[in-house]
Amino acid sequence: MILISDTPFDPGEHLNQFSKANISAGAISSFLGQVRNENGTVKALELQSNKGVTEQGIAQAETQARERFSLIDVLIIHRIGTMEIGEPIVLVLVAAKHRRDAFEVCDFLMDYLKTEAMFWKKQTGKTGSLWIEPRAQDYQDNKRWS
Amino acid sequence: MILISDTPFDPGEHLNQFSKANISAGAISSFLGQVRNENGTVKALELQSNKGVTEQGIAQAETQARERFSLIDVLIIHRIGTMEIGEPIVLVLVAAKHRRDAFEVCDFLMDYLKTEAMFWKKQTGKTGSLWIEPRAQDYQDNKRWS
Amino acid sequence: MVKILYFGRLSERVGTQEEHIDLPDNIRTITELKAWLNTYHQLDGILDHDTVKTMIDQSLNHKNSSIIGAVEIGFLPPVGGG
Amino acid sequence: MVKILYFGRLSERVGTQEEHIDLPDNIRTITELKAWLNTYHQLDGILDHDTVKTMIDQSLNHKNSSIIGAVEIGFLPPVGGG
Repeated sequence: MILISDTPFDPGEHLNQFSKANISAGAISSFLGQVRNENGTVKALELQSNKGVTEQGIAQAETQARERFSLIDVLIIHRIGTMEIGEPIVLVLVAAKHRRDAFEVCDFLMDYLKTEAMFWKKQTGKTGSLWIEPRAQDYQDNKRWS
Repeated sequence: MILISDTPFDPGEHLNQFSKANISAGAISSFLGQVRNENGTVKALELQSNKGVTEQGIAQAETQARERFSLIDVLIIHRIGTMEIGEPIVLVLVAAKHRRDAFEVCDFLMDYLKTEAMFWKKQTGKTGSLWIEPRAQDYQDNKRWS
Repeated sequence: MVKILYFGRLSERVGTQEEHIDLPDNIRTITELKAWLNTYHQLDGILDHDTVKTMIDQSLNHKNSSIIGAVEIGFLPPVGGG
Repeated sequence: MVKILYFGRLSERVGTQEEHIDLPDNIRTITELKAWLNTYHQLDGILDHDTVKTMIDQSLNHKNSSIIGAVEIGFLPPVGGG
């Protein structure tokens, strides 16, 4: 399932619901990305998406993950709008029978979200605003799967 | 931090506390292992540990992870005693600045926990009890780090 | 009347995320539209970068497609979430 | 009087996780202790497997160490948590 939310979400609550909903899964991996406190240099993060293509693209990545790995369930939650320090940006939850698949799918989906998902990210700090695009490392990570 | 607990714990609550305690971390990876429902073949799981060497060994693995990767914080919670279907067995939480370190440390610590940590695991099902030892795949996974 | 969407730094440069424009009849392709918007908004060619993708009626589009009949056209700089 | 701990399947085979034994004076090493326990509990050599490790006073021990003065000795089959 894919949720794009313009209000804050509770990662722990989602982890508990997801694990209870998947008791045939022995392994639940997760990744939580949150707005990092960089000693005051970052004050807020703003994310844009496009209702249609953003969800469509993530759904395609989920389909690829299901074809490629043995997995039971996936939940992807991604914030849009304005976020402050400490607020969750993204949560990926993966349920699988065994841990190797759970880890790899989480990693695979995060690489997609960082480099291909249709989000635009603006960071506001002491010295103004900056649109953040993927780092070279992100593109390199994403190439591991192709 | 390492917690060996003989009573159930709440994974979501720990994830939320841990992420709030580490707002300098942009990336929180986690792994949750729970007692899997195998269509009734497994009824309960019982884990033994040894107060001294079990915690000592996990602490050494955490130290290795800190030397090897760039990480901010780790929390490892492991159940002992008798657990029923759906109950959490193990939770590993890793906070790092970037996601690659967070993923790798979670993976590294789980390989340690599966093959070297001083736990003994008995599975009780329809056809009696069985002591579970690591699978060949677990030993192979663990070799990746040496 | 066509709806034009700008994302990320393009929205900041143009000054809006969304506008509705009555295009002249001779603007029939993405390339013609980019040239027209470039003059109209004084964009210094920022829509012409290879990294800027286009979307026509919610479908991603990497070539110089026709925009005849399109209801919505979007311009997308490099993306990244997470 | 020494405390002997058995873990995992060894505890099931011996019938206890912990026992306190007054060992004869001539039992001074891990190897001698294993042999003595093998007879005492009728263990069919299960303590002799390469995969069974020993622990003396909470320290893991892979060789045939002396047990003189030891307070606690543990026998550990292959482990696995998670």
